[in-house]
Amino acid sequence: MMQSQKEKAELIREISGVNPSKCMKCGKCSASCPSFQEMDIKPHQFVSYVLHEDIDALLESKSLWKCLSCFACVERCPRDVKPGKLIDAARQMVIRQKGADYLSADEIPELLDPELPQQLLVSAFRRYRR
Amino acid sequence: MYKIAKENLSALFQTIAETKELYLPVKISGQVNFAAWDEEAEVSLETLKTVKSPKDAFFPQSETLYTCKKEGKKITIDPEALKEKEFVVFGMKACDVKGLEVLDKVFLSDPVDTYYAARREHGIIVAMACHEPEESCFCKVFGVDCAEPAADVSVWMVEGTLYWKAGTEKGEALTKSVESLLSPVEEEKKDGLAAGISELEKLELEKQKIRGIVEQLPYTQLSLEGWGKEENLDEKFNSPKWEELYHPCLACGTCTFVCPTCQCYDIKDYDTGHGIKRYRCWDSCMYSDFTMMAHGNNRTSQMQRFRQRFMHKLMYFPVNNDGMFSCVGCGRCVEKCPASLNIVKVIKAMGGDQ
Amino acid sequence: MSIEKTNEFRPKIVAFCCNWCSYAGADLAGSSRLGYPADVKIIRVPCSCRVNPMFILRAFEKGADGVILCGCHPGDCHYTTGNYYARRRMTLLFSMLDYLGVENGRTRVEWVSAAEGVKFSTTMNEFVEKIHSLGKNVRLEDLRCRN
Amino acid sequence: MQELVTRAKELLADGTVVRVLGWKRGDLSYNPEPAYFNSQEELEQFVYDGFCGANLSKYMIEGSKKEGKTLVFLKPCDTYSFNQLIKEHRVDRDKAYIIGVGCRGKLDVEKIKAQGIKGIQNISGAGIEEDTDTLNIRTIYGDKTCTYGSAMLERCHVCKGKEHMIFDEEIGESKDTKDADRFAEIEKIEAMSPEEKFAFFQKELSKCIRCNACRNVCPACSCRKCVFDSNQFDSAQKANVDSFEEKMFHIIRAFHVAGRCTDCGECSRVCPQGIPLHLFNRKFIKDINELYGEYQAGADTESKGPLTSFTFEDAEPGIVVERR
Amino acid sequence: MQRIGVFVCHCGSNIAATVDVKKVVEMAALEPGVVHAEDYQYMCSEAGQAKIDAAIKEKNLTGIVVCSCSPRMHETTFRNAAKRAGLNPYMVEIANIREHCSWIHKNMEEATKKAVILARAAIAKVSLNTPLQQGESRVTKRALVIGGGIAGIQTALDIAEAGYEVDIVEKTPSIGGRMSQLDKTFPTLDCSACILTPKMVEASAHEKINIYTYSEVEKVSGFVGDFTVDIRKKARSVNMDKCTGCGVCQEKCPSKKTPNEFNRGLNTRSAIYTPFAQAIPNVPVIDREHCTKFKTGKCGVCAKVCQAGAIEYDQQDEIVTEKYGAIVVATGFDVIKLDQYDEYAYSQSPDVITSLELERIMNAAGPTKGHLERISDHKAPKNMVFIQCVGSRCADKRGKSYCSKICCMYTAKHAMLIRDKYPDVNVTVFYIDVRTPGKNFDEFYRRAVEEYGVNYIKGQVGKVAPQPNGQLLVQGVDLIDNKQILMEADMVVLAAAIEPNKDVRKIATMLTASIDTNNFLTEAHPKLRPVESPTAGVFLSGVCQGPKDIPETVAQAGAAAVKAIGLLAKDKLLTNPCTAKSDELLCNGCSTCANVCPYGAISYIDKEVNDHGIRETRHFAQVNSALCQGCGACTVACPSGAMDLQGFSNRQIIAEVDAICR
Repeated sequence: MMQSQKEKAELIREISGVNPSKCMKCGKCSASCPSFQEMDIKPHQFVSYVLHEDIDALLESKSLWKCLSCFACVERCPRDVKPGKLIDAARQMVIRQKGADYLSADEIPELLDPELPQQLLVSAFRRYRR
Repeated sequence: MYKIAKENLSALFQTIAETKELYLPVKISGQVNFAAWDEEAEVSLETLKTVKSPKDAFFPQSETLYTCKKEGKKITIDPEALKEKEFVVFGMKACDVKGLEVLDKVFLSDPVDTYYAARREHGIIVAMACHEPEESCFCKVFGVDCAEPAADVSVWMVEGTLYWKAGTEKGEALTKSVESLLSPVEEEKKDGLAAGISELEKLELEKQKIRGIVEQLPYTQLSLEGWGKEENLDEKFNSPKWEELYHPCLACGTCTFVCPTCQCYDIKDYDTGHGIKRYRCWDSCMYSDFTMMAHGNNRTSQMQRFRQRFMHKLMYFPVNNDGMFSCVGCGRCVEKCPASLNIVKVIKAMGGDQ
Repeated sequence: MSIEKTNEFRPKIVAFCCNWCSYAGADLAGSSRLGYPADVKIIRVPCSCRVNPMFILRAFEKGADGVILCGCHPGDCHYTTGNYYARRRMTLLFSMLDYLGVENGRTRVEWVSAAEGVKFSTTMNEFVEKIHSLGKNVRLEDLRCRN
Repeated sequence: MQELVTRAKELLADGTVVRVLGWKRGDLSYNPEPAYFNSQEELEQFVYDGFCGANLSKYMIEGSKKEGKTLVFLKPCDTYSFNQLIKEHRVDRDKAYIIGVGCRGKLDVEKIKAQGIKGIQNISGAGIEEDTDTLNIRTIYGDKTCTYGSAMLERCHVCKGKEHMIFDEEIGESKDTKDADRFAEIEKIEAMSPEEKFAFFQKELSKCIRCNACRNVCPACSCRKCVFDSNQFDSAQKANVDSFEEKMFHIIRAFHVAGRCTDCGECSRVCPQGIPLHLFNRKFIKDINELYGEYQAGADTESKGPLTSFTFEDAEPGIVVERR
Repeated sequence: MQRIGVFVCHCGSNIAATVDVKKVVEMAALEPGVVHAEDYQYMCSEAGQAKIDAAIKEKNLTGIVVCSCSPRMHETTFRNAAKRAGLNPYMVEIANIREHCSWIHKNMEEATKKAVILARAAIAKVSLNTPLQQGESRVTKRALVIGGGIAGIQTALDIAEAGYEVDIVEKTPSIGGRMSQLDKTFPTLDCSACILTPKMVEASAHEKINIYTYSEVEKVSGFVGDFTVDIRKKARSVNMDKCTGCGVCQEKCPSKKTPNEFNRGLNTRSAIYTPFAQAIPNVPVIDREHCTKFKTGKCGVCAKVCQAGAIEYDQQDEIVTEKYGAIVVATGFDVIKLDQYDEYAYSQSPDVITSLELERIMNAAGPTKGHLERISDHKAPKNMVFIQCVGSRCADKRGKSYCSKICCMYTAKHAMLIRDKYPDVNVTVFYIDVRTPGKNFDEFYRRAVEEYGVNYIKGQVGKVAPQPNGQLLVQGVDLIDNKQILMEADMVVLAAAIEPNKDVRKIATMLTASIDTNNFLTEAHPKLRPVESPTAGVFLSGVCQGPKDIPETVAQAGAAAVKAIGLLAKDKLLTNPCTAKSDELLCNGCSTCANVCPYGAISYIDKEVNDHGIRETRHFAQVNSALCQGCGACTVACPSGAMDLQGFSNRQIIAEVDAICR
């Protein structure tokens, strides 16, 4: 089912539990990010993309697969925005899209590729086991 | 003597209700109390003791006495109309009927309480025998025979049949008005082939059975020795036992409000916005503002209030009313006191005094 | 008076207004000629926290069809904290009334500042309309007070 | 139970306490009464069994005024009330020596009678040490049995736990009796339509005889003079004159104890008309928990009650409608 | 029974055009207790007031109702009129039939009917009014200022200049506060000490000012106009009268290992010390915790070298009890602890410092004699990085939710000073926003950028990593270039958030003054009464109320002084008689009311009462009418109805409700 950008933004907020309007645009997330150089959309931009409901661009971004899920940005964010969780949620959305939402655990191995961060697998399992 | 099958009782009630108000034990939200009958009412004649006694029917918990109305600066007073319509209280027990005798002493002696008198005049009592007395009953102590309730009409319920016997003119009249539903009991006929006894004999057996049970009840042997006699009044009043007994009392009014003989009331005004309704309502000697006067209260401690209740029932009332106690042994207070206090414990504790 | 004789339902509405904000807001509505139905009668209290739940029940007892409490906006209380207490008290009271099956909508709390004459007037218009839609209060009245 | 008596005698003997507040054996098998014991001999009348439902903490308001220390026996749920009374300066902690007693649920004779059991002569199985789930009841009309659980007070089915919140020493074992959700009844009513709710409460409250037992037994209702007895609000106070008066009384009664009610259940226990009064108090407790965070009155003696505190972000009263 | 007079005002046509005034008079006359009713064109006019006067006297009225405009307009007018006629002014009630009736309704019949009801409500209320007297309480003409920083000094000076005695209580050995630690001040760059020291001297020399240094407020009782305060004068171990301030003792003291608080622990001091050279009083104290004499009993060098014989090891703490009419809180601030900010390596590297530490480093009297150098190796830095908003504007528990307000400006100041004095040092500032509202503030910041070449980068630092070579690797972001930045720095300066002094909580409790979740003292009204505490007689000066820079602090200090002077200038305080009152026979002392009172006006006493013949000692609430402001929060909190509000009593409000619903 096609979702509007607005719905996707809603979904990403829901999955991540992040309220992007809490961001004060200090950039500490990007300042902390070890994968910053390899990202096309930077961590602080993630927050702003969700805020502005530009989700498709986010989902197509290669940053999703560059984030190490180290959560330095989550730890250090002074506003408790948790950009890392947004990235995590965006990845979930991509995976769900591919597998038509809520794929089962045994479908995951074939989706694996060497670039995929391990953290993603862990969180994917956590989610799909429910 | 008449009879009617249990299953026809609702027709009986219907017939009575066509011309008269009918009050009888009705179950509402799990509790049985006397209430006006209607077709939906869940009548519960099996209930031995309603929570409140049926004294409400004659002496309601609250009743308006008169209404003052104000127009401009003028005030008019309209007394509340006295009861004019006949009503039937069905299913009162012997102790409850005895309770009315106590109330009569208070309200019908000079000056007569016209509101009460009107209700007594128009009220027809159908009293029922207690077929399964319980451990809290002690009516026999006060000379009540629960197997033989004396009222306008007395009824017994034996093996699915209600036996009906009118005892007064009012009772005869009521019987007449429902005669079509009743069938006469034939005294000679030995209906039960196996038993080989007449229905009247069967009824007598039932009464004996009841009296047998009463003998087994734990409170039946209670002694009233020393109570009700003027010469013991000071001694009882001054007994140190009161100080020990009253402690658990919460000063709630449960005992007085379920009691068939408590007759104290308060008179209050209610501002309706258009005038004043002056009403009276039951009061309780357990309350700290009972008989409160401008200077305060002459009974300042709960012990004194507690003592008042029992001294009244067991001393002052009988002393002033030819030995008639104002307790009938219904046992409602025994069952309902939140602190498990009751008149029996008082009688027992103070019994050893003399 | 002839109004009483018409059959149209005219609700009785009591509005408790705090002296510092809402009463002044009502004054402003008046001086700005912002009308609302005459069914609303205002009682001045020093602060919304002065309003005892018993006052509200009393109003219903005596025949009110709606009761509204207006106070300073949270954070603006003249006494700094009064409206916070009022807020909790009223929330719990309203919830209890709802639980007892009293139509919710018969009671309302609105924060109206001294500058919000418009809000006062709109609020009262809305509230009267709501009470009209609910009709006469029968679940919380004292029958003795009926005419 | 004998252990309690022995310990009470010891404490009397060594002068730790000058009197004991406990329960005295009744004249029927199910009607023990709260009582003071001033000597070791009087303690022979002491009883502690399933019918000792009375919460003794409120008696300590008077107890605190007496000379010397009073030994008071408190069940786990009673200790919440005691704490709350300390918080409100109604009892003197130093005047009380508290023995926390075990509890395996308290019994309600009305519940036994409701099962059609009449003419009770003796009940066995109600003792605190008896480890049986069955009550054997001898009646005039034959021997009967019922399960312990079926005769238990409502409050014991939703027990807050068998831990004493305050005590000097603890004696006796407890048994967990919780087998129902504390708020299930409330939720059931909340889910009704306004008409159903109104009809339900109208019916229940129509039974009220304004005896004030619920108020007088309540440890939180410790006012010297209840507002309903004062002339400020001219309430009918003791007259059941109009259905409004009952509603007013019960709403305000619950409101006055909101945030202070420990949910001890005494109000429901004592109501002669069997009105489930806890439904009012518990509604407030549920609302407070949901809106202002979990709060258990009487869990301690210091915390500020929910109606004497606030947060800037508290819900607006409109939430009542929004939540529906 | 009251004898009530009703006066209905036409207000020209303002009321009379939509309300049938005559009808209102006619209907009001029928109400119980009403013995007089009349109408007039303008009730508030002299002629109108004369009518009221005449009626009160002729008809012996005990209460009056004026049906007119809003009580907010003319309640005082009519109260005064009543007073002149010999009637208690609180026996007056106003029915607002203009703003709440004639002006908003068009239909005359409806408006008239409503006016009648409003009149009835007022009549019902006034029937229950009781004469109230304004209370009086005396004012002690002396003020206490808690805290001896610039805020406290300024407040004290202003109060003293107005001719009132002032005591300053300062916890540390000298007055001066935070400002004495600063090097230069923005935006003028004048030397902090140069402008502060004269003020300190002035305060200490002022005949009306008495300074308690090394002292703390121990206990406060009483209320506005009449506070009683216990002040603990901590044992200084040095006789203030004998000491000449020569400083020999400090030189000779063998115990010199104590971290120097004044220099933020960047160097050490002796156990006997004055915090800084310009300290007032210039009398050292012995820090007993670190003094060898006190620790081991051996030493006593200071006593030996003191020519004046001022050293007194056996001095004891002393409690001074004083009475005050007003109390000003000026407890100031501190910077927050940074141990939670691991990412900035504050605890790991001595070269990561706070801005306040930089102040000391830059100061000629500081640990480096004003020479900019690294603490670790005393080398001059080449690259310096400033990080803004460390702990400010922070949603998590490590920091503070608010903006500390002064950091943007002092960082610009630091950057500018460094670039000025050491042009070869590169200065980079990582900022989130630069906030410069203030006179000449933005110009100042722009100068730092444009004239002094300070490199401002919009973005935050994620990590500061100390390198083996002693350098600090700073990883930040430039949000404008969308680039991550890695740079080496010699020193990193953190603009740490400021927070109220820790002791404020204790002091607020003593004063029953309220504080917010951040421990700032709450003002009586955020806009209109910003320097008063809700507790009467307590005023707020400086950062204890919220973040401020020096000029704002001084301005507020003056404002607080004026408020205090306004109070002290009165001989007696007239108190609002519409206060809460507890019925001692009903109160059970449960303390619920005290828990909701915002003014600390309720206390409890044990007193013998006679309750209808029962005599016993009871514990019950008492309202201090000088403190109570009459909000009524307590009246509703009180379950037994023991607490009632005079002028708005339960029965009065209920009477109004009844009259309206009738």
